Amino acid sequence: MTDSILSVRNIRKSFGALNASDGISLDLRQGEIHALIGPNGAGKSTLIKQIAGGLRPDSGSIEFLGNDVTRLNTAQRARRGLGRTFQISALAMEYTVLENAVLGAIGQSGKVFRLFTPAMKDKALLDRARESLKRVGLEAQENAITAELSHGQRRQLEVAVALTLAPRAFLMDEPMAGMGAEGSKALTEFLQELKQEAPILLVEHDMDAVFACADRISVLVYGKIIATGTVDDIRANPEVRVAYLGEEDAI
Amino acid sequence: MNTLLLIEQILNGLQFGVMLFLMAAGLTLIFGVMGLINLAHGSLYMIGAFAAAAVAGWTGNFFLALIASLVAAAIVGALVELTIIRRLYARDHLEQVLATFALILIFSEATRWIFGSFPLFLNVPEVLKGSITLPGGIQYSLYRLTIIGIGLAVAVGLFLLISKTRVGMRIRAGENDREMIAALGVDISVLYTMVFALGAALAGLSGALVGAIQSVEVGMGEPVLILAFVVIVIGGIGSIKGAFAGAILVGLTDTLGRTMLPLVFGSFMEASAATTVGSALASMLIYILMAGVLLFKPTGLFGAT
Amino acid sequence: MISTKAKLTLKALGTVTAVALAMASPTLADGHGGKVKVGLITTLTGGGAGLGVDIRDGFMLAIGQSGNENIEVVIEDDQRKPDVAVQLADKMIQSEKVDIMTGIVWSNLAMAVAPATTAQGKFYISANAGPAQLAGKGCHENYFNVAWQNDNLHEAAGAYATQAGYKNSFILAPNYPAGKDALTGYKRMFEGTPSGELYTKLGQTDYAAEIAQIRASDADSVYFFLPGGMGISFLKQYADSGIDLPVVGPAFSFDQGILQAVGEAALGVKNTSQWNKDLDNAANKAFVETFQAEFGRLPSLYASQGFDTANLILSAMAKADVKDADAFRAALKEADFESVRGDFKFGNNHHPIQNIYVREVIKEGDVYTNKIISTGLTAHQDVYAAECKM
Amino acid sequence: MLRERYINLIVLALLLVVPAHAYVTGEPFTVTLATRAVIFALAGVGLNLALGQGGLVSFGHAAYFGVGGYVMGILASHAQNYEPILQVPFLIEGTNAMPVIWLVAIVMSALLALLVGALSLRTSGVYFIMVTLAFGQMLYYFTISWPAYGGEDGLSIYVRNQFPGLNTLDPIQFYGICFVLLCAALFLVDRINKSPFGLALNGAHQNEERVQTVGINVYRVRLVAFVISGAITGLAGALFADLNRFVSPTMFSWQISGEIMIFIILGGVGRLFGPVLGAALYILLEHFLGGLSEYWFIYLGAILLGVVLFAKGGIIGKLAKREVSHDG
Repeated sequence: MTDSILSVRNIRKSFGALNASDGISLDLRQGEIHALIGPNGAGKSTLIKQIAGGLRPDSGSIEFLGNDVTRLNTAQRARRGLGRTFQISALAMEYTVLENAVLGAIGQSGKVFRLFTPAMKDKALLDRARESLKRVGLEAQENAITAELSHGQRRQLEVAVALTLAPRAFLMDEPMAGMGAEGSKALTEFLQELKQEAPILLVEHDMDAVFACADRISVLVYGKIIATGTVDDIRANPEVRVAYLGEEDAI
Repeated sequence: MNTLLLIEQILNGLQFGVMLFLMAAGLTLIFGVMGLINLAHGSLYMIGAFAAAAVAGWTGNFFLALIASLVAAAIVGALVELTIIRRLYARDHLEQVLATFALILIFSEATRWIFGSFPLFLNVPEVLKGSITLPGGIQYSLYRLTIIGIGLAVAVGLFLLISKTRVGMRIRAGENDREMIAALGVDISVLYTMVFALGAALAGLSGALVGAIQSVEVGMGEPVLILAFVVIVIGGIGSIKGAFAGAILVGLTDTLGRTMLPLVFGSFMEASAATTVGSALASMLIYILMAGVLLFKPTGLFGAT
Repeated sequence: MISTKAKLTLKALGTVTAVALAMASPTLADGHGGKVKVGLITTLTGGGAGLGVDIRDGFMLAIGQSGNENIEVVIEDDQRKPDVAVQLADKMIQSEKVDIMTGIVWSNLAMAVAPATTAQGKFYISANAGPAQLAGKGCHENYFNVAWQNDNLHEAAGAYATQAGYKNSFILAPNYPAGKDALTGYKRMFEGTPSGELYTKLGQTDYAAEIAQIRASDADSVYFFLPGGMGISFLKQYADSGIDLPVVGPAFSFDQGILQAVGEAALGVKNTSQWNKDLDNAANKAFVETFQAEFGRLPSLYASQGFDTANLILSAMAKADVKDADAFRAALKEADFESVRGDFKFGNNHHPIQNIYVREVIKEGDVYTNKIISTGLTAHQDVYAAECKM
Repeated sequence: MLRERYINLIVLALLLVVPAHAYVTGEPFTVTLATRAVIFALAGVGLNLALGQGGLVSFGHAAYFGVGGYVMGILASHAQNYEPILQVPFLIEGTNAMPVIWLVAIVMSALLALLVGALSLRTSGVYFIMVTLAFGQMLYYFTISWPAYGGEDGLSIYVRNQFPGLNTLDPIQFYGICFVLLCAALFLVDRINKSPFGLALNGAHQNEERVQTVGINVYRVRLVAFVISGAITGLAGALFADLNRFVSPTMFSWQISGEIMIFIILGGVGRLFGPVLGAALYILLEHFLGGLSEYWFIYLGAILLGVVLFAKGGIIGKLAKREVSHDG
């Protein structure tokens, strides 16, 4: 698997009797959008946390760009190029849009221990932040307070902050959640463009969006991946239909 | 140190721990349910002791005094909750610390204003005076044994209240999800007032019990308050079980520490230096214990992670 | 004219000045009509306020009785915090321009204030604390102590224990300098060998562990120095423990203000003091009577010290102008006033040479109080006086 | 934001004019009071970096205040008695030169903050509050029972330490020193707040996960902030000891930690000048309420309660109206 950017190998994580991750393996290849789907309680967020570095697996390993990163923390993985967006917007709400983007640029630049130079006058940081904002189309809102942004704009800002890090892979947790049909469509197009730059591991609830944009899909049920394949493979997979789509239909 | 003395010291540690538990239980309950850090908990302890001393002086009856301490502390607690504390639930810890710090100033000086600057008298009742002989020939104070008994009874009572009753169920629900319990139709503000008054009553009771063998004076609550915080932090904030374990641990560590450490140092040092070093270390011991526990379990022994 | 910046004393003053002049005292007529401004810093809020209130009331009683209009007293509350005391002392000296400072209860606060005061050429007349440093090498010509050197009462207790035939006392005190001085003072005069020596945590309120050690020891008596609430706690718990070894202590834990809170646990305990309300002299009788009439409570040791301090200052005012520091100092040194303790004089280090009595706690009607049973030390001077080059 | 700037300028101007006026009109005690306020303000500026910017509610900053004080006390008492502090393995002499004392105070309190911070920052929320309190209490009991430097009696220094070219015993000159140091600290903290570091520190206060995921080690950022914060408060402690010419264990008491927090809350959490205004106000209250009644703590308590309940964001928050980004 030479073109695999991120691979998860047989990781296990249990909380008491609950096996939240029960031997999960999965990989993210160059240039793809790989979607992870599964019913509520399937263990998606536990898996994402382990990939991002917020939670350490009981066993198994995670490789990123050919290196074992299992023992690294969130910040270390981020510095190696793992960009992340959150299910519920994780932004500094009292900061302006630009300040949030600059925060990303600071992380990328390694200038965090500069104590005496004003961050908002550092041209390199500002350029990098503005470039990312421009790419997601938020350049006009750079002086807005983040808490005052619309839901969709916050999603865009999340992506922009991740972009400042020039990531080698993206980990996106339900980026479509709460966005209107228009917004979802625009974002889908944007992701298609973005994946050329770095592959995206996408956790998403919105089935239409997933089927519209994913190159491959993995289905997680009760801590296990029950199937991985192209959109058509997954649609046709009987196990998935019973375990997941069946449920969806019933609802 | 012989075995009998050691056992007696362990009993002393238990008694100290049980007393701390009465304070810590209310503190941890209030934190667990309402998310409030209440520095004024020590003032409620003081109010209990003063109420008991006043009633005992007036009626001469210690048991009436105990009831008075419960009632007075509960009433003051409920009043403070209704007028001030409930405005603090939504605030951050910093503001809670400050506001309740202000309450300490008010309560302390108001108490001094009412009762004067001199300590009050409160004594052990006749029936509980003196000591009894335990199996093995240990002489132990009957009153201290009674405190151990009352403390354990309160611990069991609290445990049953929380695990078995409807009110307890609501308290547990309140800890987990405030909105949910509100949605269930439980009047959350009444529940909060009740929990706060319960915590206050326990602090008041503990003040009265301890007041009989200590000094009933303004400012008596703060040293105990700090110890009670140490207890709940060691045990895990919000956990009654943790408060109990923490209280016993702190009680034993402190009591045994201050008797054993000078002896330990004395075995390899000159006597007066050993006393100095041993006593100095003993006075720091529970804080060292707390820092140690938090290093290995950052949310305390029984805290949620 | 007695005026205070702190309005808090006005109520007390109003009544004090109404008291008849019960005693002969120096007055304006004596001719040395220089005005004197006294700064009285003491503890009026918080846990230790009782002591400060007594010093203040005793002091102001004497001033009121004197009717002397040339003395002005400024009263401030130190909250028992050394840094506050230092600030107030600065204020008294810099902006009130007082001539004399007094009133501090606690040794650690006195150590913070007294040397700085005397260094600035003002008088400091201690109405309570008497740390060893200020009695020995650190003595100063402008520092006077009307109460005692800190070790005195402990020494007397040691002497009493020896007289009473105790051979091996168990001794304990808090782990801080005054505690160590106390036990050192006791051992200095105690001819037996302590069977155990314990330092407890300052502010400790539970003494079960210590009492257990006392029980397990072979001691024939117990000596303790645990000021304030600590002493109350210890005595109650000790009484409850059923141990019947005799207890000896300094007056602090058996004084009028505190005794009612200890109750019967203190009955029969021997304690040492340089004063008691039953001391047979005219000044004392008048003091006890007027204090009780004025404040509705029996005077304490601290009140007597405050009272003596004020009278000492008044006596010096009658002889010299405070602006003439040498003359005023000499007048203070003479201690020409009617002390409620009877005979009173200063040693070379400006600390008292006085009798220290042994008292026993008794019950008079409903009130616990003390009676003198013997004299522990006669015309006693502290040991540090020798180190003082004055 | 403009209005906050005006408030800051007014506070600064008052801190210059009031003592100068008092000095000219011969009221040295007002100068002393102002010095006390400025020193407390400095301690508050230190804590505010951790508490206001970083959201690290330290209930144990008295530890650094006390260490600064004891550095002054120990160095000066050895200089006063001509006894070296250490002879083996190498000679360390006491000193009464303020700049040296300040430097040592800063270094020692920074080292202590490094140790305490490294351990305490593993916890968060109430646990952090309480574990910092515990470290403060440890030092408090240690200094009380440690006989070498006076125990509870503390240490008296009879002459104020010296600063080259100035007469430090003159209240106004000593005030000047403290005022300049306060301004320097304010400038420093302002720079830090605006730096990439400050942005990350405050960002982590708002959303820790966000800062982690841009590759910044939040623990390390907080630790550095905590150390700087402790060092500034330590410097204030050294000045405070010099103001009183006295140190004692009460500098370590939890009430001091509480008071430093009060300054910040009174003035405005996270506001650059919050602790300055808060400390000045507190000293004024103490001064005037103290003369009002024997029970003046009741009034003080009521005022504090009022500020917490009704003036969210402190006095500056009330006056400047618009919420700045840092208070939460």
